[in-house]
Amino acid sequence: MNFEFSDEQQQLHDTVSRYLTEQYTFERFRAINASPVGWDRTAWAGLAELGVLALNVPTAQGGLGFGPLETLSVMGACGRSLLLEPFLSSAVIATAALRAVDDAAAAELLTRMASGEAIAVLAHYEPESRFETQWVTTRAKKAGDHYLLDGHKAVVLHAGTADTLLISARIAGEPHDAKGISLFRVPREAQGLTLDVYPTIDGQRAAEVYLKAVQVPVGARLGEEGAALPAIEAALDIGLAALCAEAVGVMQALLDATVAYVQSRQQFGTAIGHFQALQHRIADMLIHLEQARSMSYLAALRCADQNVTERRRALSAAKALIGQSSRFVGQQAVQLHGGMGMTDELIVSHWFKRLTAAQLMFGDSDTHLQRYAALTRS
Amino acid sequence: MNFEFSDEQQQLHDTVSRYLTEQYTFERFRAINASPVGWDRTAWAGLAELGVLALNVPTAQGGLGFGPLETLSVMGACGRSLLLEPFLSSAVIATAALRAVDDAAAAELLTRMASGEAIAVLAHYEPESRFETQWVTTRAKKAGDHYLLDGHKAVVLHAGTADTLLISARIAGEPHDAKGISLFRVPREAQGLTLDVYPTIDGQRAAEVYLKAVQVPVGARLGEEGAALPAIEAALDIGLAALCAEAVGVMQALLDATVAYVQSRQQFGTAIGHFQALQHRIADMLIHLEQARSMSYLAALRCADQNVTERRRALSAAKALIGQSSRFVGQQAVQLHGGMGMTDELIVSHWFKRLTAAQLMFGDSDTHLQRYAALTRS
Amino acid sequence: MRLEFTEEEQAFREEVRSFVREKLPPAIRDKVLNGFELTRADHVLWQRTLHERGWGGVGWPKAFGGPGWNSVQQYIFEEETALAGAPRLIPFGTKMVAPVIMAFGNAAQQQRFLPPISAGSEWWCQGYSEPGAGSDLASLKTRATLEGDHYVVNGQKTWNTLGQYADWIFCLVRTDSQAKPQSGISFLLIDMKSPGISVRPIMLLDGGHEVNEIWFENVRVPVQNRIGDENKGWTYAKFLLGHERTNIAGIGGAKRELARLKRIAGSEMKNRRPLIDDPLFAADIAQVEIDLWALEITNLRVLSGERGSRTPGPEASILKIRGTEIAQRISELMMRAVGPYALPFRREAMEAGWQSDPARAAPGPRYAATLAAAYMNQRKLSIFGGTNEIQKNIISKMIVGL
Amino acid sequence: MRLEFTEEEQAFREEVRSFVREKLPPAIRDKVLNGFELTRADHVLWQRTLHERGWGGVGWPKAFGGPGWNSVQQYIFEEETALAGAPRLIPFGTKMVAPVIMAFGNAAQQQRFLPPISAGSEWWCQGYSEPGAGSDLASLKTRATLEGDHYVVNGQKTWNTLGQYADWIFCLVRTDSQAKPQSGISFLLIDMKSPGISVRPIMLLDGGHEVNEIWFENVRVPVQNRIGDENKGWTYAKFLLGHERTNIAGIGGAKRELARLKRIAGSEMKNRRPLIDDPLFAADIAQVEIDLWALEITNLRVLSGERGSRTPGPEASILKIRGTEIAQRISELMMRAVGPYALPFRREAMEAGWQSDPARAAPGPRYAATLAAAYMNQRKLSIFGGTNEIQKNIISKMIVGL
Repeated sequence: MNFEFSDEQQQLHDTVSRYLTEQYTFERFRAINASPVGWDRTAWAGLAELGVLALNVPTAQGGLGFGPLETLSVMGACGRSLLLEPFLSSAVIATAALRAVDDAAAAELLTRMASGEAIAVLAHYEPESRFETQWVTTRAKKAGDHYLLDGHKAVVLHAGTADTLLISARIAGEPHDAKGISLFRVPREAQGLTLDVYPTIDGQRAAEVYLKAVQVPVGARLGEEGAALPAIEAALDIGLAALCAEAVGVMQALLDATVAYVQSRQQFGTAIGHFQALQHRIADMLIHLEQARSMSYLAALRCADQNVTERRRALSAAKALIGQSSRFVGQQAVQLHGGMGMTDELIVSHWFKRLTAAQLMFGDSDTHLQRYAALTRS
Repeated sequence: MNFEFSDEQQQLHDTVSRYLTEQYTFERFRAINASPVGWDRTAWAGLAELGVLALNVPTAQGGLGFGPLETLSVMGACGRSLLLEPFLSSAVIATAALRAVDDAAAAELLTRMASGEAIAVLAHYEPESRFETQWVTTRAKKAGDHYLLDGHKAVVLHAGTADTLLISARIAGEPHDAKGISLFRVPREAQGLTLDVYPTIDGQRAAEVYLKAVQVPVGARLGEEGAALPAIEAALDIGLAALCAEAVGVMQALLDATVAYVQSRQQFGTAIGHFQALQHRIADMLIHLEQARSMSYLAALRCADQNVTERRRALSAAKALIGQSSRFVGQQAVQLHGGMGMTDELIVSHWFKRLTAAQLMFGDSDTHLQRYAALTRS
Repeated sequence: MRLEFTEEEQAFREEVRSFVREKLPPAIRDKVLNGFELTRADHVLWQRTLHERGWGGVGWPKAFGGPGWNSVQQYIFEEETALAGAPRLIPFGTKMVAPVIMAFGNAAQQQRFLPPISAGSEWWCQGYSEPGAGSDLASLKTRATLEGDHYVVNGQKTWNTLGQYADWIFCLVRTDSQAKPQSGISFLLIDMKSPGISVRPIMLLDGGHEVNEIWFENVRVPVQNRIGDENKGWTYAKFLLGHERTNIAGIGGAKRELARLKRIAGSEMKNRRPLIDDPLFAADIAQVEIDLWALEITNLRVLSGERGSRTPGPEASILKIRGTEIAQRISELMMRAVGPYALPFRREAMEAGWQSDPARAAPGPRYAATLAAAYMNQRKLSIFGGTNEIQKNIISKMIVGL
Repeated sequence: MRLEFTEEEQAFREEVRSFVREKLPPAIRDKVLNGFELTRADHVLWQRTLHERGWGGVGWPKAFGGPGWNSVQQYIFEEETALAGAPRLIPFGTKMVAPVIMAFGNAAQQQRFLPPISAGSEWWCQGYSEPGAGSDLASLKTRATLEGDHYVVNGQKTWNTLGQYADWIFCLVRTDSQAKPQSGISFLLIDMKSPGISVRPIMLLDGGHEVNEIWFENVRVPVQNRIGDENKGWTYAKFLLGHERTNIAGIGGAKRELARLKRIAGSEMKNRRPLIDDPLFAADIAQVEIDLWALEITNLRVLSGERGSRTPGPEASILKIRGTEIAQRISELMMRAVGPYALPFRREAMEAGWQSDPARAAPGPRYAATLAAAYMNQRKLSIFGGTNEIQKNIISKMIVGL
């Protein structure tokens, strides 16, 4: 039982924190956010240079072969700096999916992702899935040496940024069957693939992905036919843990900013930090934050567990609690900043938006509370 | 739209408040509570003299023919004084049940109840009903000119105090059928009837009522055979509204006591009422109290409504909210009193206990929240 | 004690209801019922429509051209118009400066300023808060120096709502810097076209432009635009802040939004059942509906106590706290109801017509587009108009007596 | 980073577990697992059992006859014994006065007082709070005047826990009334049999007698029973208050009670289904279980940071607040779980054997009898040991720096 980072993890954390603090300032974030594409190749190259993009890539594919704890060690800094680049989508989630399918085609892509050359994202959820991972209506029909894909993938993070989409499609079965789902490697420029790209509430980019008779070779299928759901779920679970760690980083940033603000803001002849009601509110924020931090550790330690029930219990517990903490810390940080907390010019409002988005992604607190209850009872 | 008491109601309120404040002091409460029977005939006679026991009895039976609003106007004072006598059980609930069955046998009893001579209580809930009003397993078998009753009634308030029990029993059907339930007037001394009397957490007296081949004449049946459920539910609903009003009276008393306490209690060289965190807590208590008061009015105004769905929606809304307010105000009053709030010698702990009991009676907040949701959706 | 309104009041409610049914433009109603943004023109059109009916001066006595409603009628009016999807009244003219002008202005000021407010031909905004003077309003620094028959105003106001649309601004300015903070303040009416005024937008977190900073640089204001006495402005300011309380709980708007929440939760699916049947979400909806019911009755109790008289008590703080908490909760539940489709955030989607652009297929249902922005925007409710923390100070001091 | 304990730690856990399995009397276990009251004899028996195993001085170094555990071992010991249904350790001897005697007492005091604590042959209680000095402990008024080689003590202590069982009391007394409040306090050990001591019970709202007022009337205390220097008592008092933090979150006890809650909710029926399957109740249980999980990891983080060292930080305040909130919540859910059968309240039902009286058939299930009393009793958790409000003051001052 120990909660220290290893030397390697600590070094990774320090390197990325330093890099982002220096290079990825709030001004730069705003500039990137205001740009049409909403991400920055130089920043991405910088991350590649630090080796961060290779973090989760196996050593055989030129990566560092690390896992969730190393991811945890950098996600807080990504949150604090409001990183807009597809680190979570590509270097964590898509990388985990490719690792899990264990396939030659996947290996080649991973090598290019490790260097930052390629960006891939997982396109799985659909308009009606609402975080039910088995819900897939997108269809893949085999026709000779290729597949034809038809369907609609919803709110795919960084789909417009990626050059490769990892698209889940059903080869057999009903929309909610666990079996019969395959994962396909599809170039973003593929014929019949259209994207409607938009910003999300926190300034990331996402897209609706429409597939109309998109033709891919048989070799674009990753792993065995119809058996991709475990890999997809493994990737989503690893992503969920990373998102939890990011949220904790944002909460810490909001708490720090709030403490600084109430210490400096004068009203009624004194710093408002002297008012006990605000002091207690801030104590409550800290309590929430520390419970959230504990659960982000749990999520990182359990997200790659082979025992799926135990893994999901831990992840649902973490997501439920971190969603609640995010709500409280985010809302109170804005409240204690008064009107200033609502302005676009203060980073506080952007952290609040990132936390709000994180609450909604991968299922909200109630969804995970229910999932936890169901998993615990059975 | 108007929330004033009529002159008559106001007078009733003032009379009862004055009487209880003067006659039913905390010391007297403690003495009665410590006595073996847990109620006081003199106090009961005093209430009879004021006419309070005749409040809900029709004028034809020598009563005042009043209703829920007049009941509301006195319940707050009953709560504040922690009245241990069976006003709610007999003069409100049993009276309402007898009124609702509209029967000669009922009329005779009502007359004696109006004068304080007779005390009757409704014995309806059973060990497994958990506030499901239709759940009746107690059986009534007709045999010639009498019925034989067998069963077990649970946590019957003031059963040991009453001379007459109004016992529901099933003549036909399954335990949860709405039809087939009759109500019987049974003397407490009836052969085969045993009571296990005990105090409740707030010092009232209640009992388990066991029926073993209790023989009652056919004339003891109130109303038509098998059709008593509506009368029972009407009585329980009127009782629920009265309980809500009582809880509001207790909350007001707790708030007043807490304000007085924090104004006088010195710590760190100042009255603790100067600490902003406590001031805001007290503001929150007041907000809860006022919302609860509003809902107690709603409950009183709707509890006798002929439209059962509307009636129950209003009552469930009121009970859910007042349960939540009671929890908050009760817990915080104790908390702000510190250790003193937990001592038997301070009335605060007794108010807290009364509020805790009120939360549990007739179904807790979650039960009513669910019932409200179900009634509102349909 | 009764919940039902009197027959006259019910008749009045019918009158309002049929008026709105007839006169509220459907395009505006659609925007309000679905949470899309209103333009200046929408607001002005509605104000003019009210004015034509003789209802331009909501809350005004007949002597000043108002409908002369009592507070119950005004409550009914606000509730019915909100429920039916009418724009909320922009309060700065009708409900803020007008009562001050009526109570403390002179006849010339009343004749000059009141009619255009009622007619919707002059838009007013408010110059109260300053960067260093928010909750602690009396510490304001904008100063006005008398030079001949003009004040010369210098300083900065902030959190000015919709000043970009305004023709006039009412301002608190410091006219005596030697006196105690409250005693050196005057109340000025200033033409927004005056040289030296600049309006700078403050962009909010939802991408919207609804507040501004306003800078005054040697702005000349005729002395006859001062309300009442010099250095007595704090009295008028407090009158103003204490005045508009009829709609502070926002019952009508909350009922309308709750109905929207239920529509959305009825459309969304969770585990292949309507979300509204999910036990936890159903309990969340039931809870907020019950809370709103309790607040509505509390509001009616306050109104009933006020009938005839017009002195709003500190009970307004209770209504403000609960009203804003409930509104925030409803908007949060709406956002949560749409799940992943709360994430897309196109600024243009805040406008009702955005989907008519065929190049942009909707990401998700039309009702989802504005919900995250609304949730974030609604955080202001517990901050503006006296933070909810300040309201609790008021309650503990004035009601509880601490 | 890992959650698993080391192999040695796991082996130690097994050792504790099998010890408790073997040595804890079943009658005591049944009382603890079902929330019935323990007698003085139960506590003493358990303390003696521990002592025989060499574990009488939980938290003590070997030099003083303790087992010499580090904080992780102590945590494991507390968790395992709590889970298995052992009585909680009465802290006043082992965990409060003993560390003070070890750190600041002289050799004679150490030899005289420590062994009987470990052996369970002397029961200690605490004389800290006074009627006017609760959260503001330093304002205490009980005074001790030196007369020859004795102090003469006069005054009143309150909220004294289980003093009716005690052989000794450790007291804070004022020995210099001229100095600043904190600088005139001394720390005395007083024999409860001394003439002039009277113990008056304070009855609590659950009918239980667990706290007392203690009156001192010219009580003579040998000067050699003073710990450390005269007027330095505040230093020792703070040391004591800061010391016992290993079990402040009460994880083991909370897990045991949560399991009881689930057993009860599995037995109770609602709408003809087990209550544990009711969606709202299931969510309530899941929520508190998740909250407890988060607190457990937070506690482990604090422990892990402390490994080796022994300086408890203000993090203890977080553990105290959440630990008491969670314990209160579990007891509240248990009470709610049994519905109407939470209402019956027989004082004798707090004792495990009460149902063996055949004259009293049980009203409701056996497990229901103690739940309302426990819920009410548990309100103390957020009050005693520094109210949760005081803990928030500490957090905001020490951690956040406000």
